[in-house]
Amino acid sequence: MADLTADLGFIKLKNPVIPASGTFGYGGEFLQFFDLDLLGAFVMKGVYSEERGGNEPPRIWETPSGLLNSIGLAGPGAEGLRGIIKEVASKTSTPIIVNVCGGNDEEYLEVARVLDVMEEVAMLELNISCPNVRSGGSCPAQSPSDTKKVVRLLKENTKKPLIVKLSPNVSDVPSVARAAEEAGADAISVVNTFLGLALDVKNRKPVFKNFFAGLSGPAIKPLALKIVWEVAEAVNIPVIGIGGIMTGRDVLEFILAGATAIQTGTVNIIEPTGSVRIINETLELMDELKIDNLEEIRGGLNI
Amino acid sequence: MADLTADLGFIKLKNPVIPASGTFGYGGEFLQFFDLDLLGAFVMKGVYSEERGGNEPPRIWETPSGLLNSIGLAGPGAEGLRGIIKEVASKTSTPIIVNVCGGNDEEYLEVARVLDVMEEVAMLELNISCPNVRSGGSCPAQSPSDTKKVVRLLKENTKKPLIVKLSPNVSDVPSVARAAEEAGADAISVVNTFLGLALDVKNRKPVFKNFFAGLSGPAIKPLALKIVWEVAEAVNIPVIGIGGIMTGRDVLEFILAGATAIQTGTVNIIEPTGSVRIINETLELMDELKIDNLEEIRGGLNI
Amino acid sequence: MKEEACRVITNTIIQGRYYLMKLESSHISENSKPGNFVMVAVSGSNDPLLKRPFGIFKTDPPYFYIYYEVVGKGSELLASKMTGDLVMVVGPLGNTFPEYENENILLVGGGRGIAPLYFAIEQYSGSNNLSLIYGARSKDDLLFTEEIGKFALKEKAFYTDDGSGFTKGQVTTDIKEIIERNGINITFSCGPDKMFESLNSEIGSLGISNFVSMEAFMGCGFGICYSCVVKGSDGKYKKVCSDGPVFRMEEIKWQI
Amino acid sequence: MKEEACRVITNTIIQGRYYLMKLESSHISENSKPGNFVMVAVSGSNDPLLKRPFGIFKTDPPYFYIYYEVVGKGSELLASKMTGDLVMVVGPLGNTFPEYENENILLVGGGRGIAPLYFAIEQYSGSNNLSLIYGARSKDDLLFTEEIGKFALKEKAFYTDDGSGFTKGQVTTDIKEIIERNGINITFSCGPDKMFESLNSEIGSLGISNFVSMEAFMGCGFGICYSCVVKGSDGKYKKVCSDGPVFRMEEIKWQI
Ligand SMILES: Cc1cc2nc3c(=O)[nH]c(=O)nc-3n(C[C@H](O)[C@H](O)[C@H](O)COP(=O)(O)OP(=O)(O)OC[C@H]3O[C@@H](n4cnc5c(N)ncnc54)[C@H](O)[C@@H]3O)c2cc1C
Ligand SMILES: Cc1cc2nc3c(=O)[nH]c(=O)nc-3n(C[C@H](O)[C@H](O)[C@H](O)COP(=O)(O)OP(=O)(O)OC[C@H]3O[C@@H](n4cnc5c(N)ncnc54)[C@H](O)[C@@H]3O)c2cc1C
Ligand SMILES: Cc1cc2nc3c(=O)[nH]c(=O)nc-3n(C[C@H](O)[C@H](O)[C@H](O)COP(=O)(O)O)c2cc1C
Ligand SMILES: Cc1cc2nc3c(=O)[nH]c(=O)nc-3n(C[C@H](O)[C@H](O)[C@H](O)COP(=O)(O)O)c2cc1C
Ligand code: FES
Ligand code: FES
Repeated sequence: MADLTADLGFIKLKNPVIPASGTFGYGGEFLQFFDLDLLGAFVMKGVYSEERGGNEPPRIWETPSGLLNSIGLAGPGAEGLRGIIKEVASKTSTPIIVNVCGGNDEEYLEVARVLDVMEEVAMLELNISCPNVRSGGSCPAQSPSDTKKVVRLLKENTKKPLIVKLSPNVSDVPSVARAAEEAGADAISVVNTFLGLALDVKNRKPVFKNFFAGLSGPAIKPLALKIVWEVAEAVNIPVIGIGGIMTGRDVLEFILAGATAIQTGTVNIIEPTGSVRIINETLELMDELKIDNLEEIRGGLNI
Repeated sequence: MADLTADLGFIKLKNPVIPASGTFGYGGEFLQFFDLDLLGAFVMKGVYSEERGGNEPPRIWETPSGLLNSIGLAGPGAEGLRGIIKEVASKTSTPIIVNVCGGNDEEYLEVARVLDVMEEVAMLELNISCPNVRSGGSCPAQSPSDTKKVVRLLKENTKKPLIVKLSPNVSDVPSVARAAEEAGADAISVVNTFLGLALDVKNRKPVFKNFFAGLSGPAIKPLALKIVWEVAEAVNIPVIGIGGIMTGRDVLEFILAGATAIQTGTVNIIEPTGSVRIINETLELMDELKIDNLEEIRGGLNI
Repeated sequence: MKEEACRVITNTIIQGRYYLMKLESSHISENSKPGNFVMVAVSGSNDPLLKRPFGIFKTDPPYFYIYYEVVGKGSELLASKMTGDLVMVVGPLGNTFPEYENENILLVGGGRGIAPLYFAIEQYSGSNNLSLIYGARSKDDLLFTEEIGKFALKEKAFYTDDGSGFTKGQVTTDIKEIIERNGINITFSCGPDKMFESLNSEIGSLGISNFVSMEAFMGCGFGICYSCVVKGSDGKYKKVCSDGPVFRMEEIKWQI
Repeated sequence: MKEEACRVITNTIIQGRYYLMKLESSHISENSKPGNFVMVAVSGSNDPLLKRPFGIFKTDPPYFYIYYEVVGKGSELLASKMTGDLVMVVGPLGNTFPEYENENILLVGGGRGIAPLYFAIEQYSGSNNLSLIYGARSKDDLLFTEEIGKFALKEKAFYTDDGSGFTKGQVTTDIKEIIERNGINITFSCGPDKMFESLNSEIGSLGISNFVSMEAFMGCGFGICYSCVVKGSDGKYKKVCSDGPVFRMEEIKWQI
């Protein structure tokens, strides 16, 4: 039977499947469906410093094979998250990743500091991609230099491994990835959602109060796979591939594109046991294709 | 009954539905399905100066609600196209748009000149977005200044109205659109396909010989609608919206986003009478929503 | 709460656009109470992507029923399922109407909102004195009146907006009299938001306990996507799927 | 050539993964000849997006049949269609095997490639002397042998790769003898590309007329997307859907 281990260098995961931020709640909600120990790791819903209510509904919209969301990062704030983390950590030994959000560099740091000191937290994921901002708004992942600044700030002030999560909505994702790497990021996760628009013809209005929203799900897979390949070519740190992953075959495609591990997003929302199915399918497909371990195919395209 | 007229300024179309380049052959192939006079206009498959065989197969790949293509602009060359145009023009009075391709500015001009002198051609569409180039390759739509140069060259040397078709695979589509406008473009059509990747896990190879391919179809609609809105905000010339349009409701969404007319792409491939269905649905939906004409809602978002 | 492939036993038109689907699941049929709902996969493909929420209409272990109106592409696909087909279902989800004994409870149903109320009648009519107000657009949208007739209800009143078949009016038309006449101290209601708003202005301040079972756009149905929120009277958002779908009327911030 | 919603009359398993679907369409059933194919919508949604190509197996106006193997998600969805369902179909598409009279024609079918050849037997066995070679992986993949038995064929030879049920071997095993024995001057074949390649090396230079009916990934099926190309012996790409699917063997550039 194939070896599913995914070695990020700073941590070895039992398998490469990591439910993504915002699509897995705080983990505990899934205990009723399966044992969290089955997962490679999981990422908690993004957290800001203070408690937030999130955006006015509607917050999601269905598109062909895709999902637009504008949740607005509702959540309990960094301090509030501590108790939630302790609770779920008592029920699983799977590494917990927290998704660190911020309105500015100081807030990123504040959130990171609060969570960095918790032994229950295995890694921080810095969410510098803010898909739910109205055009004109800006966020660090928009520019390599801003990215470098915030990543460096966090690396200087925190001890946990730092994953930097990138947005696909920028001119040149590889250059932002390289900036993160230079500033000391331990891994890159990519992609966050693609900016899209939904309109309500009847009321001649945008569907979302925030106007744009973030597109996820199988619709974006070919676009995400391209970006993951580009980023993996551009950096030497591990890349965690994200975007429309629905099957074990998708997992292996992302690994083949150069990812060391992957995150499952929308699939968790529409199929609560989806990530476990995907782990099983990955294993079966590896056995079928006689792939002994992920490193054997990672980035191994015959071009 | 609602008025479907779409007024591009330099030409008035009987309705806003224009089958897009590469998805409608040379028009004549559809005569067996319906009367071409039903359409607002139609765009011929892209043409280079010389005859081209196109890319090695496979040339298409199905993705969730999307289609990746890497056809490679197979075609008869500009001279060869003349006869084809005459033939189909003899069977319809619907305006014919030719999609002008080129490897460099000179070739664009060469192709445009050959077709500009034909009375059967109503408009030229300059295809400066080249989705089927391996990463690293470049094309004019990548930069505002290159765009300005080639558009100006064509405007100075041709007489037909010039539509400039933009790629979504650039940092900042609105600034490219503005460059085209400044150089004299009569209209903007947007979007061409999004760059994506498909991998064959079994053979550890890219599916396409050209590596990347262009994603089209309903999967991209929310992304295309966003870009069309941004471009329509940025320029004063008419915008022709393209991307995943499958229904009359989609048409009105693009008009609401600011488009004056729209192009139907992938739908023509999978449903030969799709464009006619879409025209009918648009009319029905306008009647249902009591929209008298397209200008009434164009760009008319209550934000 | 489980995710499982359930076999379609029957899927039949009740009337017009209204269907009743009988599905097999020991887990769901044995663990559901009035108010609970399920998320149903309407296709095996990626389009439509989301499961759709439907209230549990009744149970008969190992079977349970959903009653649905065909309103869009998801419910249309559901209507095309045949006996023997397997559909993925997550459930039972959400909270339930509270359980009482020997109380005078009024059920208020608007349109297809009858689903969880029918289940409540079936489950609670033995142990409580139930009354029912049920309204819909027209007589073609007011279903199960015959089945409801088989249960012992203290009073039942049917209304249609257009007066077809039944008394012309809304569920609020005679509600105060009905509450008084039957000594009602508790209401369970389910219907469109507009109905809740009228109910709130009519009976919200009578000092009785009002429970509403709400609908919202849903992604997951089990509390993790934060998409199904409604504004609470405390100004905070509540998740309809996991904080609800049943709320005390005063917990919600109504428009009117 | 038309695009229309066709009613499914029956859709039955022939054996294992092989299905026969009977559809209603006056236009297609009256205008199809052996070699023609149809593009069939396997779902009403955007996923899967593309129609799938299937050869016409036989016609019986106003009905026509397709015979298909379940190999992926599209054909699986097709297998789930029921009597009475409507499926969108474009057809008839492509060119056909040439029509001859009083010739000695050999039909060579590999696997599910029997579809257009069965149609050819039915249509041409009265007017020509037909022989048949038909091979498949195992006896479970070699279908319609009984139906084929009802037609007057000069010679028929069945092969399976694993020797189950029939002679162990490939369609090329005895082909030269069969050609000689029956005075064959024309062949019609349909099967996987590998079979064509073996055929080409075995009989490509015998000086007889060989026609092959090919498969390719298809987008549109009617010549406008340029996706279904195969390399011709002149170095130019040919569209399988509209230049074919039937080609003279020497028009195509074979690998071996
Ligand atoms: C807790 C709960 C219980 C429900 N119980 C029933 C029931 O018993 N019987 C019944 O007929 N209907 C019920 N509904 C409504 C039902 O879920 C919608 O009618 C159905 O989802 C519409 O899907 P569609 O694809 O046919 O329509 P479309 O309009 O095509 O759906 C498009 C999108 O809107 C969402 N959507 C549309 N209307 C609603 C709605 N009213 N509520 C939530 N999401 C919606 C869909 O999920 C989908 O994402 C319930 C809804 C909720 C939240
Ligand atoms: C002219 C022609 C006639 C055919 N006649 C028959 C027939 O009579 N009976 C039969 O069983 N099959 C026939 N086929 C093959 C049939 O079209 C494929 O088996 C079917 O499309 C597979 O679809 P799927 O979704 O089940 O498989 P998937 O593998 O899931 O399909 C994925 C994609 O690949 C394409 N694809 C996969 N295999 C093929 C193939 N061999 N040829 C073309 N496209 C393919 C599909 O269109 C789709 O886009 C024919 C093909 C062609 C081109
Ligand atoms: C409802 C929803 C909420 C999300 N919230 C977050 C978040 O809080 N932080 C974050 O970094 N990404 C968030 N994302 C993005 C996902 O983590 C993931 O990057 C994206 O959905 C792409 O993956 P997918 O196509 O598999 O869904 C969210 C996505 C969805 C659909
Ligand atoms: C098979 C195929 C071929 C195409 N060829 C061309 C082309 O020659 N020139 C061009 O400008 N665009 C070409 N396009 C892009 C379309 O014209 C259109 O911009 C794109 O498909 C997006 O629209 P859609 O989502 O409706 O398909 C092609 C698209 C497809 C799918
Ligand atoms: S539907 Fe996901 S939280 Fe309620
Ligand atoms: S399938 Fe489109 S050209 Fe042949």
